[in-house]
Amino acid sequence: MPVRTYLEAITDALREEMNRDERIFIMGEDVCAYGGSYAVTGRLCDEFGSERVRDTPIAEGGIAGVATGAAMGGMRPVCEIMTINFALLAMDAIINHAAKVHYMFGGKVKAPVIFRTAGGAGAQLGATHAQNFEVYFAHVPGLKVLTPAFPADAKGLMKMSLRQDDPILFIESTGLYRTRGEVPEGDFTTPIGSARVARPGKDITLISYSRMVLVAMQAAEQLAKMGVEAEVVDLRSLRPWDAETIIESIKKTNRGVIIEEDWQSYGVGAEIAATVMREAFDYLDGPIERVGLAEVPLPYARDLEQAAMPKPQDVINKLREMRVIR
Amino acid sequence: MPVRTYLEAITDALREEMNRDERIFIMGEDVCAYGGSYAVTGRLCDEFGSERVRDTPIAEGGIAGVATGAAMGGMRPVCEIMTINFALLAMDAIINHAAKVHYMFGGKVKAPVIFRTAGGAGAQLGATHAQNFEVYFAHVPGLKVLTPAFPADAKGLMKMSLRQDDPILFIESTGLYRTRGEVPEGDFTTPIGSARVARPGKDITLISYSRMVLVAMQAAEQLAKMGVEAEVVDLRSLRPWDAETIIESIKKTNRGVIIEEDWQSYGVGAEIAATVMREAFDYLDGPIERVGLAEVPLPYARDLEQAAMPKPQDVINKLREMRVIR
Amino acid sequence: MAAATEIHTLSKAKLRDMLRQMMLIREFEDKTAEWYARGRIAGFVHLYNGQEANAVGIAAALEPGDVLMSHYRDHGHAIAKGADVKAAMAELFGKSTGLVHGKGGSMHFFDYDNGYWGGYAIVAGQIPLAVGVSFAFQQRKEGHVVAVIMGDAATANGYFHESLNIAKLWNCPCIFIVENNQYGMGTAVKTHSAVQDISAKAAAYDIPAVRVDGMDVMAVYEAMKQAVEYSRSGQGPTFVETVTYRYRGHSMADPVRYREKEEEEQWRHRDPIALFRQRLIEEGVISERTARKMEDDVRREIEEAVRFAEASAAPPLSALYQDVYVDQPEMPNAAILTKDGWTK
Amino acid sequence: MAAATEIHTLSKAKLRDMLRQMMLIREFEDKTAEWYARGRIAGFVHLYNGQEANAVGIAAALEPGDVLMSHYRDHGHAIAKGADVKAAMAELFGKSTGLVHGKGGSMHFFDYDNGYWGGYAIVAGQIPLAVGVSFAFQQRKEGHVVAVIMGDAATANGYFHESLNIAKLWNCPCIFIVENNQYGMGTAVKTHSAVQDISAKAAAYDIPAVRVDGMDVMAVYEAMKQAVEYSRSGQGPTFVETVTYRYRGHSMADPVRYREKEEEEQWRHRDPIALFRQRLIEEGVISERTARKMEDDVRREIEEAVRFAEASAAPPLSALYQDVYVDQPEMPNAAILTKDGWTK
Ligand SMILES: Cc1ncc(C[n+]2csc(CCOP(=O)(O)OP(=O)(O)O)c2C)c(N)n1
Ligand SMILES: Cc1ncc(C[n+]2csc(CCOP(=O)(O)OP(=O)(O)O)c2C)c(N)n1
Ligand SMILES: [Mg+2]
Ligand SMILES: [Mg+2]
Repeated sequence: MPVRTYLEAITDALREEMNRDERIFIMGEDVCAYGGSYAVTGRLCDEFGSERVRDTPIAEGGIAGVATGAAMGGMRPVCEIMTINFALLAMDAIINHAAKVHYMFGGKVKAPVIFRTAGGAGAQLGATHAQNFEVYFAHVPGLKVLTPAFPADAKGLMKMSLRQDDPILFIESTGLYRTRGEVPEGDFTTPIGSARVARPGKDITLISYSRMVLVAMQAAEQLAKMGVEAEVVDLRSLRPWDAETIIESIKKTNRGVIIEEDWQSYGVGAEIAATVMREAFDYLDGPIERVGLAEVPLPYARDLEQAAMPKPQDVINKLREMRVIR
Repeated sequence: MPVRTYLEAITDALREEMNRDERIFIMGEDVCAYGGSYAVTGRLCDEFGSERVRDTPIAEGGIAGVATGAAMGGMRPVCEIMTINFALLAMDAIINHAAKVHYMFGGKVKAPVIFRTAGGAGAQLGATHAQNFEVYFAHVPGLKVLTPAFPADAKGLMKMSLRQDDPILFIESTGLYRTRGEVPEGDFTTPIGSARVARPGKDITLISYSRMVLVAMQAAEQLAKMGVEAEVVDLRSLRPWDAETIIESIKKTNRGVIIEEDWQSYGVGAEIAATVMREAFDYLDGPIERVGLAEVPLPYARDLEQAAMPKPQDVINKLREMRVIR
Repeated sequence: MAAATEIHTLSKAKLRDMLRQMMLIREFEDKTAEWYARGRIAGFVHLYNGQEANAVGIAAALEPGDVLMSHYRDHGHAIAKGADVKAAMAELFGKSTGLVHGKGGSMHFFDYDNGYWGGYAIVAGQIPLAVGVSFAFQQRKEGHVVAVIMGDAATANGYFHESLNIAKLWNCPCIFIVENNQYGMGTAVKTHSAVQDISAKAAAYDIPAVRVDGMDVMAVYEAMKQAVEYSRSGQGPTFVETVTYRYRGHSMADPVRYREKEEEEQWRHRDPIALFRQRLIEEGVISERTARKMEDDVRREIEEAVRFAEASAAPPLSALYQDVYVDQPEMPNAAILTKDGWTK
Repeated sequence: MAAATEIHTLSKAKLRDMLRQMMLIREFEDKTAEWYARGRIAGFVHLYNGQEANAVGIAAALEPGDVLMSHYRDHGHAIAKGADVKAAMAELFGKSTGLVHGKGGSMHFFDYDNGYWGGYAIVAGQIPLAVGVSFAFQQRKEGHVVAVIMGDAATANGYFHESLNIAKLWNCPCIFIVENNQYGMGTAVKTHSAVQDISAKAAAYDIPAVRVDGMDVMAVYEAMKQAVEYSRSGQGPTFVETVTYRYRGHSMADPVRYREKEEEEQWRHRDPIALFRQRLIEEGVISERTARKMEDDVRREIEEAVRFAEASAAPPLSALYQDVYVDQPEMPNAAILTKDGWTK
């Protein structure tokens, strides 16, 4: 299979779908002339031109609303919100409008709009530029929320998104763009709402999504050297999300740890932990544990930021605390 | 003790503190000339005038930002966001600014701003006007989030809020404004971050906050008639929140149910359940259960809306399912 | 303010129909108030009395295929654009025969086929949506325009600024209409806007703007007609401010403590329906008798609508979980998450 | 655009200091680029080269006690307002001696005592904050004003609209300054704004506005001086647009594929430092020798700042949990929630 970066996989998916469906267009801040702030759309600008890859003013609320309206009017907008930090300015457009129109208007209209955005910490960007707000969207009926960790899933989920009719938050990670992975050739899609066992194991289940899956994988490798076979489950979708795959894993391993790049309190892991503990209560040898970000606005200084972030070593430490390893 | 409505209790707290501290002022949409959309501030407008109870344009983002700036400049703004549905337009101002400035600027400035707002469903207001987003704010380090259920706590927490220096989300409930309760006379405050046992019991712990505490209390009354003594814990604060009081209760009852007016997925109850199950794992006879809102945008039609909302009967049904009662 | 215009640019039938529509809207609102008081209509209800000339003048200037979008004060807008008053009343009663099957209520009328694409309850939220729809029409080369109505107070919101700028940059066929009824809830224009002439705001986006008498249906119509032509011809967005007044409180819950009775009286002297009725009679378009008959017909039509609404069935409980998604997700964990959830 | 002004309204010492500040900022930026390339400075870094006349002209018109706020392109703003270059450089190096103890980095300079109240990295987010601070000053009758700087592209944001409207309604002593450097990232003014004259936007709020040459420090100073006087006198907010250019990419990551080299060259011919240096020499304020000495001094000062930054200690890990709250909540569950949490 060809190897592509996560970034290229998304560009490829967009290109293929834009060629297939002329209603699809891209809009967002600096997607075209600048080349895309993370360079996902620059090549598409060159290929499709500035009408189909449209630069917008810096107006996240307005552009999210315009994109939603364009979807209602029969187009298939892919609206880039440069990073998820700025999505706070588009919450109303997404949650009070995109997520609502289909239901609130009795099914008479639909809004097939994709909001592409990226989260992630670790580049010393400080308190307002390194956040992860996917949990806000995962909370909302009417939205679907996708968080691929690997190039193949990024491509497959993007293509799937452009072939269905609901508003979607497609949440990338700035820390993943340059990572590589095999991507199947030809036309394929990845189903929405299904998790994937990224690494099989039997001793402990590590549950994660987006970039933290790679952290879980690294932890699993280290654990293997200690004789512990960790199973890594990649959620891929947060809404809907696939509890069954996790529960199946827990039935085997009897212990689980969630790894998330976001603050733990009221984060994604809370829902996963609460649901899995409920459903697999009798299979668990101990509670589902969580490894997350320090509960602080992220600082600039490198050592401080690094100390705040979840790392493979934190997973190992957690397993020690759980006495899975000594 | 004198009996006051929830609404009066808040008005009283604001009045007393405004008399105490001239830096305190109120700003928000229709707080003055109109009288306050839920009439909390109208009397204060008459008493203190339109300079200290200031009508603003309909610009939630802007006013939340202006309030934050006024706090940085030495005032003590109480900024009313008419309902929490509109707070989606102020997320950036609150989360990227109010919650950040103290930390991000190395402690050199503070932003003691109170955002008063109200959540709540049940009045047939439809999908965009009956939501509960407190979980969004509870997720954020740097914010404190208060959700009183009773007049006394509403007053005590508001007074406390105006005597500390951090940004606060003070989240009221439209369904509570007309409820009555005893309020201590004289000057008193309620501590931030402490739950309260609203009704003692020994057989099951019902955990809730804001209006759902009343639903829990009603369920507890019905349960008492069935011979089940439910202990009701009122969280009062969501950030920080008081796990200990709940855990103490669980140690006694060995089972717990969370009742929330919000969508269950990725909601407040998920964090409570995940943490309590972790900390009280060995004391639990079964998982912490949750009763929440149907996972749909709320519909207008009365029967549909009522069907979507958590009611005492849903708590009873949940306990049946749990075999706490038959 | 542009001067009132000749009526003879329009056919008698059309003029008569415009008057009838204004009467129909007024009657609809009065009956809505009545049934709200009786507890059969609930939620937030914002009546349109006094502003009828706007909806009717605006809709009259639009063609089939054109779309109108607006806010929560939407009864008049939907009816003027052709929505069936029976379905509209049934929506208020929360019935399955309602415009949106009882899901939306007063603030969320919607009629796809007649081109009324929604009442939105978040102030100013409809503005970027409308720009988006108009952009879609432009891209799809359909020749349709979008008219979007907002209140005076909505123009202070960031959405207004962001949307008008984008509409101009992208040359969208979008007509922005401000029904300036002097207040946003209890907040007077002077308290919410740094400029008192709302149409002056359009200059910041280089959008041609006009301010007209919103109590004169012909003035609204003429302004709209020009705006629609301009926008349809590919020259970009336009802006129309109508100066008008709402007779009733902001919503049914409004104690109206912020304005004087005299002010209300003054405006009622320029009642848009009475003015237009008189004018049509004076100019010989209709007789006094026809006018009375129209009033009777309208009354009957709304009575009928109420009967229809009352007689209709409430939506089945199963509707609660319908239309959350177009493509209902396959939920591997459906059984788990959703004891009371999505898949019910 | 207002014409360039006489320099003799200012003392020689002040003129000399203004030139020195511009040189200092330029040198600071060049060294920042160097140390960024060496990997000792990280995060998003937005340099100010080419725009120095703005910060210096603006700050020169402010009095002690007045506050300046701006965005992420903030090095020049903070330095002009008096921030210590040692502490500024230490901030970039992420050291505990930094302006904000290494918590903020390049985008978040802050100097309370000198009245530089922050670089904010959310485009336009600083605008309502500044209005709020100016409102507080008005209420507290302190006689201070707030100047807030934004980019051209920030004026398309809803915050801009909402904030200017409120500032005018509340008569706030706030000076809105747009450094129009022709682009927001790679988006040219013509792509992000429906009007090409940004100062025209102020009319929508009835705020007096002026557009000046942002490469001429005296022009900026004079415009600011008038604006500050007006706002301080209680007449309300003012608006100043400066027409300028950034020589470098938007940030260190910018490939600059959106503009031509010739355009850059043209602007560099009107370099604000070279122009002012020459003018001061021509008008006899300084000699060529003094100018060279100033350049040398500035170089040494920044070298010193780098040495200071390098030698300073990184913040202790305990700083991670400091200053999340002013009043650290008493957490009954502290032990639970915060294995790696708040109370550490
Ligand atoms: C974002 C938002 N903020 C506040 C409200 C509450 N609200 C509903 S209507 C209204 C006044 C709007 O006034 P205007 O735009 O003039 O329209 P009118 O009601 O006068 O037709 C307000 C404040 C809301 N619905 N949405
Ligand atoms: C709300 C928000 N959206 C997007 C960004 C990313 N971004 C940072 S600076 C910038 C361009 C701003 O341009 P302008 O306002 O002209 O200021 P300049 O950088 O030219 O000084 C963008 C899009 C951001 N920081 N915040
Ligand atoms: Mg109005
Ligand atoms: Mg710029």
